Amino acid sequence: MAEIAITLLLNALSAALALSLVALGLAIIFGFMGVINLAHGAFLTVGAYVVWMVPAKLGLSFWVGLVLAPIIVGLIGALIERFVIRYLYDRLLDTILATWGISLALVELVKLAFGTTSKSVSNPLRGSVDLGVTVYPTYRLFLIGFCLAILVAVFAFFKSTDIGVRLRAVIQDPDAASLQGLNKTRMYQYSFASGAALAGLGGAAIAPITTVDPTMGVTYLLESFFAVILGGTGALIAVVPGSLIVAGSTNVMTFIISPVLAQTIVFVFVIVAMIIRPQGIVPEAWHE
Amino acid sequence: MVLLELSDVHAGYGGGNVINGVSLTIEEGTVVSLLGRNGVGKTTTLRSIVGVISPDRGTVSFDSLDISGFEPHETYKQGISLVPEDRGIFPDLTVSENLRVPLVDTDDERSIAEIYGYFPKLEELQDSKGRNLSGGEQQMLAIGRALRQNPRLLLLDEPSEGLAPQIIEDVGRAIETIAEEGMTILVVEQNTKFALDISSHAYIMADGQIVMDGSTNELRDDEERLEKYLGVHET
Amino acid sequence: MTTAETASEGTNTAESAEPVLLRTENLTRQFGSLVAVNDVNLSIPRGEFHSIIGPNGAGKTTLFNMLAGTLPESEGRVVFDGDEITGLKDYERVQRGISRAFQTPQLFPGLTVLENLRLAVQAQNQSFNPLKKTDPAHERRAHEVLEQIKFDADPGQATENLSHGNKKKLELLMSLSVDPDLLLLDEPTSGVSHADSESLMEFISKTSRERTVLLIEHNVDLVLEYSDRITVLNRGEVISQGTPSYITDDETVQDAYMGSY
Amino acid sequence: MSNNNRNLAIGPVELSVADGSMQLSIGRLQTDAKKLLLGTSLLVLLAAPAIFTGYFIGLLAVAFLYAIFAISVDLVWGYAGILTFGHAAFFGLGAYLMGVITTELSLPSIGLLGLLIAFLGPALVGLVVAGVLFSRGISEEYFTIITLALAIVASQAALILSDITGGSNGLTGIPLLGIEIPGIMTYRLPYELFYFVALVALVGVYLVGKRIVQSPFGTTLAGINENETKVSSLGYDPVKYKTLVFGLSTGIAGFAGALYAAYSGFISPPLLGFALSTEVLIWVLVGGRGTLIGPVIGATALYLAENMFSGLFLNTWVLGLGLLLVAIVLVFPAGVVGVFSLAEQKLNRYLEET
Repeated sequence: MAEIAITLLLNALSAALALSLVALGLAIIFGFMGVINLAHGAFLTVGAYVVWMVPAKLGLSFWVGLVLAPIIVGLIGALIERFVIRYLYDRLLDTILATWGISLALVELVKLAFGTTSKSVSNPLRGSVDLGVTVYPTYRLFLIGFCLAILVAVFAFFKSTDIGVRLRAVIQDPDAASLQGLNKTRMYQYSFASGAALAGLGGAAIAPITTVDPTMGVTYLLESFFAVILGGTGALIAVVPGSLIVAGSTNVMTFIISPVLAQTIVFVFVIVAMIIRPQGIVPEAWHE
Repeated sequence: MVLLELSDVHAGYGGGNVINGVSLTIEEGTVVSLLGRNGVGKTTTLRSIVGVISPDRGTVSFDSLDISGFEPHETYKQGISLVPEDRGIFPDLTVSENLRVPLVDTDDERSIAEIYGYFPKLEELQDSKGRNLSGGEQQMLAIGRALRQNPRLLLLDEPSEGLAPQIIEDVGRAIETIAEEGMTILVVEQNTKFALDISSHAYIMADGQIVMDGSTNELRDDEERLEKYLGVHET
Repeated sequence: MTTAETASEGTNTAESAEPVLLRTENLTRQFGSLVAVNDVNLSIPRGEFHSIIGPNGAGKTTLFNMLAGTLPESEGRVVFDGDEITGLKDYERVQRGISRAFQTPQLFPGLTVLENLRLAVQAQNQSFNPLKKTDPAHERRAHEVLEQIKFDADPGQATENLSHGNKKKLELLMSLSVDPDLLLLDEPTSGVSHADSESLMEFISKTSRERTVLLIEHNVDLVLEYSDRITVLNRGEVISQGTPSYITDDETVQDAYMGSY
Repeated sequence: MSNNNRNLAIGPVELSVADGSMQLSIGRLQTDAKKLLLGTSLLVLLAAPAIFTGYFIGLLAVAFLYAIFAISVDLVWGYAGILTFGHAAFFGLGAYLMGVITTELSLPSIGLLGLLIAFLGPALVGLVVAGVLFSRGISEEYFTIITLALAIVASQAALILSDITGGSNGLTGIPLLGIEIPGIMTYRLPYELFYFVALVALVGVYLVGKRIVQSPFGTTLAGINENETKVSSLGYDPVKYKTLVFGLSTGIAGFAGALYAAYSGFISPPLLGFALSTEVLIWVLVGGRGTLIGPVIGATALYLAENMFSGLFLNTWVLGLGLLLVAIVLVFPAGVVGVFSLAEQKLNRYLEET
């Protein structure tokens, strides 16, 4: 019993932390630039395909792919910001439409290039680790540690580096920030690119434990939105509790009921939570 | 040497012009004030200097460089710092984080420790969030932050606004200290007494134009005209 | 408290003659640690032309936002026409007879001048029947409203291309079209040419015979010329209140405007 | 009156000469030409079954139903400024209501009742959803995301509730419309004639839509779209207006869905989902939102093109659609109708100058 419970909890934790990465990217783009990025799911998909392609087509190691995925997706993000998003600031609903158009196009490009069938990314860390109470797959343990490390690094970056502090300043008041010599346009481009890169990294990291197909992004897109909204957009750290609830509860419920039903219940729950507490579940004291 | 020169600047927001042909010059190393009642175009003048809005007509030149049409971050790089009327404090950043925001050139910056030297109160408050500061503390932080890049020209928009008399005195002393070190300052004020005390030359605006200017000593004696443009007595 | 004393000295004119239309009790608004409006008590009799002046950042617009219901009161009460309206939404207050004109004209840029006015006129007879035809009486009323004032633009044109002066006029007319008892006007002449300012104030003064007017205005000369009574705000607090002649002689007002320490 | 005044009218074009200056009136040309164009198209559409193949007419009939759906989206998005990413949930709900009712109760007239319920049901759901969300002050972008979730939840619910919906197999054997007056007459609509029903429904919904947007209610919606704060400061409660138009719109979407169910005879969960929800946005955007004719043109043209060309291009169709969406948002937010009206302005200016 304890064995099952621990396994279940670890599964939920790894899913939640992976979602946190993806949702953090979304929150950066939304919080910094007020852009609702519906291409986020497609960014994740591209990241997953990079990590599939690097071993399968180029014969290089998975780890090279894990490094390349955020770089490639980040570059795609920078280009999209430069040629599309830049012209749509202050047109919130139009960014929703444009990023959706980009998403359709990216997903179709993936289909054209690699077909619609699902790909499997071979597990780079086979085997399991005996944790005493339970035996748990090595890669999933790696995933937990990896996501935690990235999250800590990102938050430390915002807390401690000058660039991080400046980025937070741009979020809070872009006009006041430009009076401090900060180039809003460039900051926005970096933010969009790094938000995209996080989605790409998330997609690459989960690729070995999920099926990689062109439409895999949709669920993650919605789940990350819910994580962001549930946590609240006042603080980036809020994506962590948001993701824990969204991905964690879906994961635990799947043990008892069908995945589709579990997901539906969580979606409905989040919508109700949004109605009751639109500012998010995180208290204002967390805002940074 | 003339550091800043506005010639015949027209600017406004969406159609209507707020200022119509403002011309003024500021000599390096002086403190100049720009006075006038609410809504005569003082803030708009400052905004068109730093590039928050770009002039529809006329030129702004800084150290002989035409900077009309520059973006705020570009005029900042030229060495112009504006402390806006609303102070522009980042509410969820701490005092020390607020001081880390400005882009500084390492050769020429003033360290955060130096800023604390001007405003010891800020050091005590360094871990408080911007939103929790009082008006006076916010004003000190805003001025301190603007000093970080050691600007060649400091623009202050109503530094005394909404502050209690005791605090106004503190802010005034700080401005005088900075001025004594040789910084060029343009201060926009409604509080005439305050402004005349800290500056050596003043311009007075009405209806989007400069209507008179002179040394502050001359102006102090011209009570009749001061009343006309600045006072609340019926004319 | 000195402010209370100075406030009472100048108030002896209209107070007793007409019943009070708007009363605020200890009205306060805080933003974080900033107290934008602090403990403001107003008592505006029906039919008064009352102005609020004060330096930038004195809290005038914040006070208006609370009276109009676009900003919730942090503390205190608002009583209008005998009923407490504290906490009511903006549209509920309009329905009770408080209307406001914004400092920056808030128009419907894609709609024509007449459509803008018709929307204001129709607000009096709202219909949720999506198939109802436009009432020609409303069209006529919109035309009539426009004729009250010198308006030098084609009423059939979209408002986005209007001059600033015409936008300000339209903003004022729209706030009047909902037939309010109390009109809150936030700097109706800001950015308007000198000649137009005079005629606008003349017009406002005329309407104030039927309606109570509460005006924020930075042009002190105009305020002194037209107001029955004036309230002076500084740093969110009432520092003086009374007739124009009382205000001009009040030292504290001079200090607030010109500075002293 | 001077003797120099002369009017010359050739058809709708009017040339007036007054005191030496000449004016070419083209105002009437515009409206007359537009009416002429609409009238001609309607005639062509009425005669279409005699001209085109049955396959094409079938496609056209479905295109008309999607055009109704597009009008419903345009009412909320184009006119009231509420972007919905989940309108297919209501189209699909109407389709499923129709499907379930007509397959459970096999009365000839049941389809008509089905149409009514397929309007009322989604309208009610729309009213509740919008009412709750708007009165809680949910921001516009959150509303959009919730509608997106709604579409996904709806299509998943259709999968889960397989007892009623047939799960992933969907519902089959939904009958076409019919009327029965017991003992007197029974009439079942022949398959070929459904085209006319769809056409009449489209024209009807279009006219109702026109009436709505021209009503005082519609003007208020336009006001909300442009400046909600101001509408509120004039004494209107925007929540009520937005809720009502959303309910109307979801009702119309459901009605279109019900006709679709009756015509195709088969419905399945994707009908409620995300793909159709976003496709309809592209139709509306391409045609021109905030005009009623734009979405009709956009839906019809793109649906026909998709069915005729997507076989040739396969995946590139959606790729093109995605890029088109980006391009329109960036370059031409007013859509095809906007291009026409721009061309019209240019033409007018040209005529005025010559």
